[in-house]
Formats: sequence, structure tokens, C-alpha cells
Amino acid sequence: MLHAIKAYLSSNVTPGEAGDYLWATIYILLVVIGISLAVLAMNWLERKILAHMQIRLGPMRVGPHGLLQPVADAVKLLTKEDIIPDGADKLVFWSAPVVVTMTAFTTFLVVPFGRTHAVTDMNIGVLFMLGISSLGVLGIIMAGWSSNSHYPLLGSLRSSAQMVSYEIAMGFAIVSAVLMTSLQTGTGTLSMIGIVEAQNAQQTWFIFKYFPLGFLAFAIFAIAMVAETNRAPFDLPEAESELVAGFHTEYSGFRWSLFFLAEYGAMLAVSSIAVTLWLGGWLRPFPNWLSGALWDLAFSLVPALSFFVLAGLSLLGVVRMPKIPQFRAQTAGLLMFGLLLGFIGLTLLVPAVRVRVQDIFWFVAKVAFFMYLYIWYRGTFPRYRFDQLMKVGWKVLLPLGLGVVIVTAVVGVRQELWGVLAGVSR
Amino acid sequence: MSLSPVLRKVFLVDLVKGLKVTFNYQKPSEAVTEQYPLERPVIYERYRGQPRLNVNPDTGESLCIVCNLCALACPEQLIVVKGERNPVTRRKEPVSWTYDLSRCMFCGLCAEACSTDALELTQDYEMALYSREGMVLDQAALEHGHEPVRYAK
Amino acid sequence: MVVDSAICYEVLRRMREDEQFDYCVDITAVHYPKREQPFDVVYILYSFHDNERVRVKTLITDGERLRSAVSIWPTANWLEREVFDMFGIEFDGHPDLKRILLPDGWKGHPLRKDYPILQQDKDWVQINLGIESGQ
Amino acid sequence: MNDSTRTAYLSPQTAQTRRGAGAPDLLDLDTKDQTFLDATELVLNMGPQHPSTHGVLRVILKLDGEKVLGTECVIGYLHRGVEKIAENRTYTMFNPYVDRMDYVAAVSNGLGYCEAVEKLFATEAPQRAQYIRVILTELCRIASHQVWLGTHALDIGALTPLFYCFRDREEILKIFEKYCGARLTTHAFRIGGCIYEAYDGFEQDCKNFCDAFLPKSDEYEELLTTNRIWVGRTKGIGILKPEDCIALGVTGPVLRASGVKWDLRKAQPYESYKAFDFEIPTGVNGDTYDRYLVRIQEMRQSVRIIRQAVDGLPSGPIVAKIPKVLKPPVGEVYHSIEAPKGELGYFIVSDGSTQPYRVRVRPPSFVNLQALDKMVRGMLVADVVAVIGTLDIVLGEVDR
Repeated sequence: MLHAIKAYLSSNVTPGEAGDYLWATIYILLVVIGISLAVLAMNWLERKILAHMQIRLGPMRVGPHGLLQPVADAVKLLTKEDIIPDGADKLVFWSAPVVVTMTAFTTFLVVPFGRTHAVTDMNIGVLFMLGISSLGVLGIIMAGWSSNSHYPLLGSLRSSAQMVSYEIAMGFAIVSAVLMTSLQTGTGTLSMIGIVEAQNAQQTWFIFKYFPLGFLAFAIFAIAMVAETNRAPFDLPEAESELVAGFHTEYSGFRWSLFFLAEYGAMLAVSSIAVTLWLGGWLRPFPNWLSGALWDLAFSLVPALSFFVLAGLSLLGVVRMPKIPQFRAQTAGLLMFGLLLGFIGLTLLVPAVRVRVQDIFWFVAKVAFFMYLYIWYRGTFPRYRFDQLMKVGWKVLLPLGLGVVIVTAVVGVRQELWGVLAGVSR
Repeated sequence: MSLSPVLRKVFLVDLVKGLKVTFNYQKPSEAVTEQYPLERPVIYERYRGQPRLNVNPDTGESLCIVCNLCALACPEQLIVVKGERNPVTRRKEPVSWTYDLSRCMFCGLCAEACSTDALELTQDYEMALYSREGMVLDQAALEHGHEPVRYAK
Repeated sequence: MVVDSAICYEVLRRMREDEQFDYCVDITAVHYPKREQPFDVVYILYSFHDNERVRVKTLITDGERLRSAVSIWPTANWLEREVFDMFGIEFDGHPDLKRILLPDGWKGHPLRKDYPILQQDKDWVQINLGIESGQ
Repeated sequence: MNDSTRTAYLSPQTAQTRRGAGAPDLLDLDTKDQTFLDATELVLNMGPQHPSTHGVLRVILKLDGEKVLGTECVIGYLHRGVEKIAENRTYTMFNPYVDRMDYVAAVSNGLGYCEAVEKLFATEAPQRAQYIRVILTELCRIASHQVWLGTHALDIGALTPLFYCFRDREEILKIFEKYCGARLTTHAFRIGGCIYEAYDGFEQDCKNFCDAFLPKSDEYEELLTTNRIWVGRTKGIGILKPEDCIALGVTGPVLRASGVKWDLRKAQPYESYKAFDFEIPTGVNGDTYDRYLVRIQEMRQSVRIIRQAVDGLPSGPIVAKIPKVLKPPVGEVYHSIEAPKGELGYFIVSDGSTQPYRVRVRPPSFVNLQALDKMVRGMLVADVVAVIGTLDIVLGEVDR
């Protein structure tokens, strides 16, 4: 057993590539659990951050600073009555949330959290992710149609139109990133790991490559991915003030929570694509400027440090808790939480752990940045109208994406091009 | 900033401005939430809340002289006062006093009408009850204020 | 200004067209059950041009129909519906004369002076809740 | 218009009740296996329980895809028979009820009613009372516009302005609470003046609010005014031309946004509005964006009025000499004021007794809501929400 673990740890490929089914299964479990936990954390963070942007406090009662609120919500949702409307198409109604959740989770098969930290590495990784996440539309249409109600129907129609149109712009942005992998290193790849390695080899994140081309492609993707996941300001399919709750109006309890899970899962998934394609995936910041063993060491200490900071924040919270009996349990809970964070930080100081985990840390940190953006947008922007949304998609992002692809290709092959031109002129 | 409108549009100045506002408000000190049962709101002197029937603090006698003005002034006619003349002091004293809190809209007309400052709307605002029955206050409840309700199952 | 109900519509039209009372503020009615013509229908008009307000009043009997002012001022639509709802005064030529504030199946017209509030309340409670009214 | 076309855009159930049970249902052509999914036109029942109908408004929309072909408002869910209640109460007793009509701007309601009754008595409130009334009603106008701005932005999808607006509105409500003891349904004025003297520090509170409010209102503008999404969602939506406005009887900021410079505070000054220097902001296009700008400007003008009134607050009595038992002379009177939502009129008929013979309220929201159908035809569902928001209706006032 120990031997198996050791053999795995020393290996340099993902379990999928190695054909190691045991480890692949473990990874899948880890990913599913991890994503679920991340969704819980996201739920709490979104509420807190949004609340503070709106000069509120957000959840404060369940657990210290509302830390247990998502858990309480999950319990509530699971114990709620499960309603299937009378006129609904039962089978489709039942299967829609399953489809949505499955597609959201399946995409994570190819997400590389680190060099070896992925379930598998496919040579068509990006396409796989795009394809699977597009399947989510199917679930949404199923949900809207089978509910046999007006609001879900309108919501799902909006959703499908929106996802389909933004997928094209998204595709162009991705193509330009993929093009970049084929330049200089010479071998283009669609593998997620391959793309990150290409960025490593070229010693630049693709967002900075051929400035502003990489940045433009990234911006297109960043806008399209918000639309793709139906989040504000593109949250028309579930526009609360217009369509009540859009395609999941008729859902309740566990089924509703599956939609919720899928939404956040999809957000994480598209953010992972963005991170992988443009922000260097698991690579630490500034690999080219701040290179050298000392900097490597410094950056590998960052995960532990950030955990210490979090622990410090929660200990500060402990100190600032009101000193009244009602809060004793909460204060103790927060203290425990802070200590736990500190302990994790300590573990991360251990060199063996440190080296293996820092990839994941950088990846998660970058994804977290995107998650913050999602919340920030939601707190700030009004909602687009349907036709305006389509206009942005088709008239702005699509031509821009097309242009970026063409210019990237031209710039990428400019040396050869010059050679050819010189040949012609001669 | 003296950017041309086109540039402003391209660089999303309008959106960034909004983002800046929301970002700056994230400071915990900006939050205005009151955590109610722990933090009590400030209630000002003229607040019209739970009605109270004042008693003379020295003698413990009700200040009410059963003039019935409050009952007449009440738009909802929810005050019923019955009294009889005390043979000893020659004062009219209330015998039964009811105040139906469930119909009260706290307009304050009764307290304004009261000629002896007996009826008063106080600063107490926690009046919710689990049943309608407890909402009809009698004289004792009006004089002492009702028991604070513990909102728990 | 009190006008006869027969020429009321004509007067209103002239007010609108000749006197520039272009804004119909309100249409309402008052019920005097003891009078021979128990209803006053009151049109409150305003002229932006002269900054003047005028009340046109017409007396009608129960069941008499007035010509609708919707063709003069579109705003009369809901106001007349409300008068119909509350007083039972019907307007000829109104595009959609039906109850507006009260439910469709309501009995009686509540702002008439002879309208029994308590009776309605009792009936409603008995029919819908199956209990005696507490009022 | 025959019956079937008239009810064509009602839901089958509504049409059924309209026509009376048992009548053959023309709409019920669908056989059992068919649902509304097979129809080309969609009948969408928006409300009475819907996040953005501001209460219990029910709008029946006939849609072609997302395009609105027609609407019908069903109102009355909040009908409390205020006008009937008035006939059974004395003049003084009815005063608190008017606060419950437009509960967002309760002070304005009270002002209109008190003034109408004072007009019946042919009397006026003393100077000091008038100034206090002006300060409070202008504060109330700001509060009402803030609620409007918050909920309107929420309808269009911007969550955050609501909280900023409510935070600032809180300051106004605190002034109300300090002044008259209630925050929402204030019952602040009495017939003949005010009953409460301004509390210590009233002037200072008002001034502090004015100083704090202006930068805050800039902040709302930073979030919305130039935001391209906001502009896209509001510009050119729900256009009302001035002549349409007048024909439909629309008043208040909606009318002013169409370019008609008409404000009862200037046109027929009541209270002491003559003494104050302020402008009437007007729009040009009469669309939702203009209405937004007009209301924001109106808040600033209100701040201007408050500042002048606080500075010029005269001393003197606050109640006019009127009898304790109010028995106005026989007669009828119509008086209207510029409430935050438009012209709020009271038509009071007195028969000489202590109780009004008839009180008619001319609610601005009710009349303004009539314009909804004209404004949203040919627009999208999302615009319906924006237009309902921009009309600034309060269902308590629509249904009374």
C-alpha cells in the first residue's frame, strides 16, 4: 500500500495517463468532494462579500460570522419537501438537474490543478471541457421545458440562446490561446497540461503574450464566461426581477440545490479554463523575472503564509467578538477554526508537502480571483436586456474574437511571412 | 479625467467607476447592519409604541379619570373604559379598561386626547405575541406593561 | 359648474376642445340617497394653458347612463371604471367597463350610502371561511 | 369589441370568471394533451406575487416570444376601502388612515389631507407650521425617491444601490421618528397645523442630512448614470410624449421627464412654497432614463428647499385657531398637492357634521399606472419590469 503511494508520488504523469485506475478513482473522489466544499465556501464568501459591498454584514448567526450558514442551508435544502409540479414531465423534470450537475462535474476530469494533479490528461482537453460544459444547456432546456410553466420556459429559451451565442466568442478566444502554444515551441496542443507547459516553456503567461492580443483574447473569454455561466450582469435566464427564478422556478429542495451546485461548479470550471489558458495554470507568478532557488523557496512559502494570514484574521475576529455569554460558543468555534487554519499553514511548511501542494495553491488562488470578480460584478452591475446581450455577443465579442485569432496567427508566423514576402520581392 | 468619450467607452470607464464604489464599501466599518437582539436600536422620546396607563407613583392610584375621551378619539374604537365613582374620594375610577392592541395603528390620538396624561404610548416596541388573545390588554397589563415575550419555540 | 346629464358629454368635449381643459384630473361621484337624482358625478378638469381648475358636476338618477369621456380623455378609462365599481353608475361607450378594485364577483357598490358594510362582511366570512364574523 | 377579443389576452381561468362559469370557453381549444407550449402566443401572468411588481400588482401579459403584445393590469388586491372608512370617521380620526395609502410617502398624504380640510374651513396653518410641513414633506420626497431608486435599480438588476439608498433613507426616518414618533406611517400633521413642536436639534439634523446627502447622491450616479448597461436598459424605454402624458393624466416626475414643466408647487403654490427658490427639473425624451435623471435632480432640489426652509424657520405658533371638534361648513372642496409620485388630490364633501360626507382621493399612482399599457407595447418582458419600476407606483395608493 505504502509502496503504491510512494510509487505514485514519485511518478510524473497524471493517473489517467498512467492507467492507474485506483488513483484515478481517488482523484475523482477528491475532485468531487473538493468542488462540493468549494461550492459551500463560495456560497459563504459570496454572501459575505456581497453583503459587505452592500454595507451589510451578511450571515452572522449560524456559527461564528455565519461560517456554518452554507451547511445549515444544505441541511435545510435536503430536508425540504421535494415538489414535482402536477403538469410537469416527470422523467425529464427528474433528470434535468442530474444532467446539469453531471456536466458541471465532468469537466473537472481534465482540469490540471498541478503537473500531476489532474484526473487525466487528454490531448483534446480544451475541446472536451468546452463540449461537456455546453451540454449543460441541455439540462437547462430540459428543466425549463419539463416544468410546464411560463417563467421556466422563457428562462430556458433565453439561456440556450445566450449560451450558444457566447460559446462562439469563447471558442475564438480559446483558438487564439491554442495558436499561441504552437508558436515558438512549435507544437500546438489542446491538452490542458500541454498548454500550461507551453506557457512555462515560453516563459510568459499567454495573457501577456503579443500584448495586447493575449489580453484581448483573455478579456473576451472573461466576458463570455460570465455569460456562459448565467451570472450577473448576464443572468437573464434566472433574472429574479423578471422571470422569478428562470428555469429553476419550479424546483425546490434537493433538486434546486443540484442546480445551485451546478451553477457554481460551472463557474469554477470556466474559471479553470481561463486560468489554464491565460494565467499560467499552476505556475507561480513571475517565473521569468524572479527566478532562482531563493525566489522558488520564497514563493513556495506563500501558501503557508496565506493560511497564517487567514488564521490571524480569524483570531483577530475572536478578539473582536462581543464579550457576552450568547457568543461564547461562537467565539470558541472561531478560535478552533483559526487554529485549524494555522495548523494547515504549519503542515504546508513541511518541504515534502510544500513542494507538491504549491501547484494546487497557485491554481486555486487564481480561480479564487475569478470567483471574486464574479461576485464583484454581481454587486455592481445592472442586468443586460436580452437583445442587448445578443448584441454584445454577436456584434462586439464575435468580430473582436475573430480579429484576435487572425492577428495572432499573422503575428505568430510573421517571421516566416517576412521570409515569404522577401522571397516574393526578390 | 479628460478622456474622449470613445476612449472612455473602450476602456470601460463607466463600469470601472461603479466597480470602484462597491469595492471601497467593503470595509467592515461601513456596514450599517444592526444585529437586533444584541444591538438595540435607539428609540427616541416621541416614539409611539406600547400603550401604558400611568399611575400616580406616590399613591399607586390610576391617573385615569374615566372621561372616555380616548375611547372617543380612537379611530378604530378599540378602547373600552368603564368606571364608577369612588364613594370615598369622589373621584371616578376605572373598573375595566381594555385596549385591543391587535387593531391599534399607533396614531397617538388617544394619548393626545387624554386630559390627565394617564394614557401614554411608550418607547416599548416589542409587542409581538404568538396569539391574538394576548393582544387585548386589560388595566393591569396596561399599567405594568406586558411581560417581555421570549421569542422561542 | 352644474350641467344637465343630457348635455354633459357635449359640455366636456367643448371644455376640452374650446377651453383647453386638456387634463382630466379626476372623475368621481357622490351619492345622496334622499334626493330625487341621487348621484352627483364630478369631473375635475385642469387646463395647463390657463393654470385653472374646474369642477363639472352633473346630477343623475339611479340607473341613468352617462356617455363615457374616454374618447375625450383616455385617462377617464380607469376613473370611470372605479366610479362604476363603487357607485354602479354605468357609462355608455366605455371600452371595458368592469370592476377595477373589487373582485369580479362582488355584490353591491360600496360607496353608496345605503351599502351594508356589516352584511357584506358577514356574508363574505361565512362563505369563504365558514365561520361567524368576528366584527 | 366583442367578448372573445376582449378577453383574448386573459388567461383561460380569468376569462372563465369574467364570462361567468358555464359559458363555453372560447380559449379552451386545447385538448388535454396540448399545453400552452403549442400556442404561438403566450399569456404570462405577472404577479400578484412577483419580485418586481412592487407589491401585489398583477399584469397579464400577452407575449409573442419575449415581445409584449398587450397588457392588462388587475389591481385591487390591496383595496381597503379608505374612502368608505372616511365616511364613518371624524375629520381628525381619518387623518392617520391617509398615511396608509402611499406608505412610502406618508407625510405627503397627510399634508394633502390636512390642507384640504383647512381649505374647507377657509383657514391656513401658521407660518412656522407651514415651514415645518415643507421641511418634512421634502424630506419625505427624498425618502420616497430613494425607495424608488433602490427598487428600480433592483428591478433592472443592480442589487447594490438599494442598500445605499436605504442607508440614507434611514437618516430621514430617524428625523421623522424624532419629530413625530413614527418612522413610516407618521401621522405628523394635524388639521390646522402641526401638533409637535420641532425637537431640539431638528434644524441641525436636517442640515446634517442635507450635507451628507449630496455626496451620497453623486455616488448613486456613479453607480448608474453613465453605466452602459443602465443606459442601455433605460434609454428609449417606455417613451411617453408630452401629449400622451396629458391625455393619460400622468403627473409628477413622469410628466416632467416628458418635458412638461409643471409642478403644483410652482403652478398652484400651497403652503409656503412661494417663498422658496427651486427649479423644476425636466427631461427631454420622456423615457425611463430621463425619468431617472429627473428624480435624481428632484432630490437635489428638495435638499435646496430644505436648506432654505431650515434657515428661514420662523418662530410663532404651530396650530391655527380652529375648534376642537371639527365641524366644517357645508360645501365641497378639491385640493391637490405635488406628492412625490404626482398630483395627489383630495375631494371632500362636507354636510356640516363632524364626519366627512364623502372623501375622494385622487391617487397619482393609480392614474399613472394607466400609462403602463401604452408604454410597454412592442417592448420586451424585461422592459415591462423597468417601466413598472419607473412609474413609481405604490400599490397601497393604487388600490387604496
